Amino acid sequence: MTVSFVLLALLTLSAAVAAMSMPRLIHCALALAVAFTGLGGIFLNLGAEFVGLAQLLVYVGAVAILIVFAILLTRGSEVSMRPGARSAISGTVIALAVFAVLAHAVLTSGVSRMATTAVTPSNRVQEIGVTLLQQYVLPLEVIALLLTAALIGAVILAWREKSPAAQEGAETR
Amino acid sequence: MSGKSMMEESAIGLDEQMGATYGAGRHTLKPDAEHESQILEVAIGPQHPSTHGVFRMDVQLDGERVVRLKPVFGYLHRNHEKIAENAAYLAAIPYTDRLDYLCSMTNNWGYVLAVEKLVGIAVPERTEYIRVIMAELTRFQNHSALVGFLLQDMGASGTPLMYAFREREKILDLFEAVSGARMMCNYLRFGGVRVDCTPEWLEETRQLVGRLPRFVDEFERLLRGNEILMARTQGVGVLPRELAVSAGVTGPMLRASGVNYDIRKVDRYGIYDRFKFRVPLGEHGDVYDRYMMRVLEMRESIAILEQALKEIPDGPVQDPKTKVRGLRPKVGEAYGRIESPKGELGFYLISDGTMNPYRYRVRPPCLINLTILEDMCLGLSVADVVVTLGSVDIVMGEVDR
Amino acid sequence: MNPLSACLIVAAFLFCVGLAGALSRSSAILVLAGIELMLGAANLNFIAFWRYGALAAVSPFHSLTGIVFVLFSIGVAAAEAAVGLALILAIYRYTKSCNVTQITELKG
Amino acid sequence: MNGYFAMATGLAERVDQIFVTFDHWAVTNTPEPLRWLVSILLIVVPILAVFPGLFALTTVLERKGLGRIQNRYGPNRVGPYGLLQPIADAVKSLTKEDVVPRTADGVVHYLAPLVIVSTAFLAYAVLPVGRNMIAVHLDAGLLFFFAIGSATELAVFMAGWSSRNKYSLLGAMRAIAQMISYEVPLILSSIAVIMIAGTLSPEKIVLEQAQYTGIFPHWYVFTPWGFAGFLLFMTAAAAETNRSPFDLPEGESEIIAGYFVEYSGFKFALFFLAEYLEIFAVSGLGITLFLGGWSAPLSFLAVIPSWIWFFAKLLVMIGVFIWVRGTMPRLRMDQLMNFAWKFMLPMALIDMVCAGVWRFLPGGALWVVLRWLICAAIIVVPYVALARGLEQGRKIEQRVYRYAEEG
Repeated sequence: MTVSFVLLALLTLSAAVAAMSMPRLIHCALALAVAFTGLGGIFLNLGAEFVGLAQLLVYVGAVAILIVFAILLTRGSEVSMRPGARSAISGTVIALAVFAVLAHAVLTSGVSRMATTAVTPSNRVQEIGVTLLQQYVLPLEVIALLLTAALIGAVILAWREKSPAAQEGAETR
Repeated sequence: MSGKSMMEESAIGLDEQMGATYGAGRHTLKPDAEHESQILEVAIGPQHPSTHGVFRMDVQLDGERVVRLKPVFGYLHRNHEKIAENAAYLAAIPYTDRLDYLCSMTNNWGYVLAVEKLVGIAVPERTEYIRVIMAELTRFQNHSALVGFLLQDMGASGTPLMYAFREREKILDLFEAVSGARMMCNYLRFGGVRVDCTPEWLEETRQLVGRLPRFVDEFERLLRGNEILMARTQGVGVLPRELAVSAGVTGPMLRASGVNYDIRKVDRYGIYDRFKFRVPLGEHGDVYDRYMMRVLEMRESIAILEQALKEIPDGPVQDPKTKVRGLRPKVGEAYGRIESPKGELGFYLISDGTMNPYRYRVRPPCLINLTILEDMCLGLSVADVVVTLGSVDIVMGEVDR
Repeated sequence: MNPLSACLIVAAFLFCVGLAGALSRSSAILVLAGIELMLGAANLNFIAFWRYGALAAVSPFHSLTGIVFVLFSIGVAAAEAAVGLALILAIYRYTKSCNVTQITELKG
Repeated sequence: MNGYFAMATGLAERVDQIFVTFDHWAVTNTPEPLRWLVSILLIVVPILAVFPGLFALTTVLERKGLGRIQNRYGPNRVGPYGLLQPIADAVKSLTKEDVVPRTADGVVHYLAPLVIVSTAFLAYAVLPVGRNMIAVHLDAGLLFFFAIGSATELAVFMAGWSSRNKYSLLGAMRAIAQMISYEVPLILSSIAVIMIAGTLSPEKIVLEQAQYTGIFPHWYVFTPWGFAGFLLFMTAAAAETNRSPFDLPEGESEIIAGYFVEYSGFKFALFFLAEYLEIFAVSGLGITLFLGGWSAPLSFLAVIPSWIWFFAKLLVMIGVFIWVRGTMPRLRMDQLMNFAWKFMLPMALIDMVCAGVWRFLPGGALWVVLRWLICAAIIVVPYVALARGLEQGRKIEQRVYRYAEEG
């Protein structure tokens, strides 16, 4: 456990807390982007270079932007969180309980006494590619199919049915 | 204020101001009711790089699509008409310079023509030629500047504008040489012009006019086949023929919509019936047609200039018996109009027999061409609105007066 | 506490933050964001076990399983975010709200 | 004679590696506890010095170049030929008042320029500017580049949203839509290179290209897929960096300055700096991927140091960008999007297919020409078909005008 890991973990966790608790949605989205960046940093810190960069590319470059866009497109629906709301309190309590259970499990299980390897296992990009395309080629294809389906599904869902006025506007172009 | 009432208000306000009714072809674009909350109101201007002065468009956008556009002007209003009603007839000429400050020569001519009609002054032959030369030079430099500005509005980072200004500068140099001022020329007088042109000036003008076709060719080579230019302008900001006529649009804008109406041909004022020139007509009435009208008219201007410079006779430029100062026209009224580079520029004068006009009224082509802006822009994107506005060719000095 | 359990604790906390957000916030977008955080926490677990776990030392054949799983998980999360946000947009268009407490009807 | 030649190449080699040698010398001659600091400084300081310096030079070059294109002089008052203009500009932007709108979101408004500049600088970490001259040896260097680049979008959004200005919000929306759309062809066109080179490391990609057949180099741009990929990449790069004719997010004639309209003084300068840094970085990547990076265009020209070649190529690219800016009007948003999704994306995919075919066709003596022709056909046929198809729906033409009849 290095200093850099602690710093990154603190950054990630505080950004995550901020993302879930700030009153303005846009601030939440930006904090979420920071949390994702921190998570990518942790991956890099643990030696998983490719995954960390993929995390940055996908989460910061795509998911965070998508969320920001969604917030902008649903403007006017911004509901500020009332701190005393019942759901907020009960949600936090439940989450804390879950955390207590998880932490207890982690600290009492054999994992925390297990000897860990100091060297990072080899994970060259080429090896990842070969593994993906040989051992895991079926899951890869399934993921590709899923992403395509998601793309088409998202487009169909977000399709705005054109009103006659909008069509007229499109024709005057 | 709900959007609908605001739009109606603006339309009524304009109607009253113009005294024009234009019901035909008017189409309104309502925002989809379900997206009302997403409408973004943006004030384009008065401080905006491409509103050609202090002009404001209150635009309501759905995304980038314009659903409502309200032109707001008056920032440059300076009481031109009232001042002229309180000044002697002669003293109003410098004020006309400031109307469309790119085209002071034609402004002068419009006013001078109205006064000449009112009083009944004859104009010497040589003066008529000089006026035609000045007017066509003015038209050329106005159109070339407009094309430059239009491309600038399209985001061409100044290159076409600088090309246009290079030629415009030379014409302004000529104006300076003959009148002492580059833009506020104050050159025409009732029944004549202020000073005669020297033979050297005429020779210089001949040389310049000889070079102008090459400039137009170069300009066209630079732009005409440009795919982005065509994609940005064709089918954009269409002005239907009927709407153009009923709204009183004049000038190259009207002709781009396919209406054959050029006051030089209709009225044959001055000596325009002596020259051979053609009137280009557009078909689609979109921005591209308006742009090409200007380019083609530049060529026709060159043709007129060549003829006028060849035929210009010697002689006096002013009948010495004509009274210029202390003019007291008989009671009556007159309307003088010319084809200014932007359209029909008219001056309406009522004389009550005193030193200054009882009523002095300008019919500004820019303002009237601007009134149909919303009709052209609905459903377009912001980028197209800017280009459409650019193609109208406005000068705020004339819009606001 | 060894590095592995430190990672696991961090991941557990991250998961719970996401859980708390998903349970307590009323904006559907933030619920989705909370779920994304929970997925991220799971990914952190995978990476931690890949890095410190027993498999890495034992069998080089399996050494990339954790990484590959995370890659798949990121792909799934991206798909989930896209579809989820499109759903939210569609619902917003219909109900004018993203508030999960107000979306009580299934009828569309 | 041979001795001289050997000496000359040895000298060239030494000049080529002068910075690497210096770096090595400096690190080894520092006491152990400070070594990490020195080695980091030796990475960070040159990047922080060279590229902003290039930015200063480029601002003058751009204004001078545009001036020449437009029949005017450009800056010529400060220093000889106006070369000191950037210093005057820097002083001006540093001393200008920093105006923050009252309704702006202070923290986000403040952070946006910092984020955008720091991400722009980070991208240089994986750019090989010369032989052995790369800041960070990353196996997944290209992925790093694109991952860092994607953070720019967020910064742009921050700037646009936090200003609370309608123009900047419009600009930010335009910018994000445009950047996301053009990131796809940008990445896809570089995937062709990754497929051929078999690596994500920019260093190795350059090394692959720094070989010569006779005197001619193995640059990827000299292959059909590489040529198409290069054009696609640079077009997408122009759009990514908001350069003309894709400068819609800041199109000053429409939305004034787009997302940074509410920035002034030094923050504005930072946006300006970031924009140019991105241009350099993405041009540098284009050079690395397709134009052989730091390798010399002809084998005997390798006596000139590799870093000179890199920067010479970079300057040429900048010159092309300036030239395009002086020539082209701006596209409209829907045209821009159509171009990205209907033309660039299919072409990038076809380019990938072509690269795959190229990879698996045999490379025998006869095959060299045949392979070239087959791959060229794979690119050209769909290109013509696509262009025809896109042409069909549009009514864009050069028009012939009629004149009114006399009468």
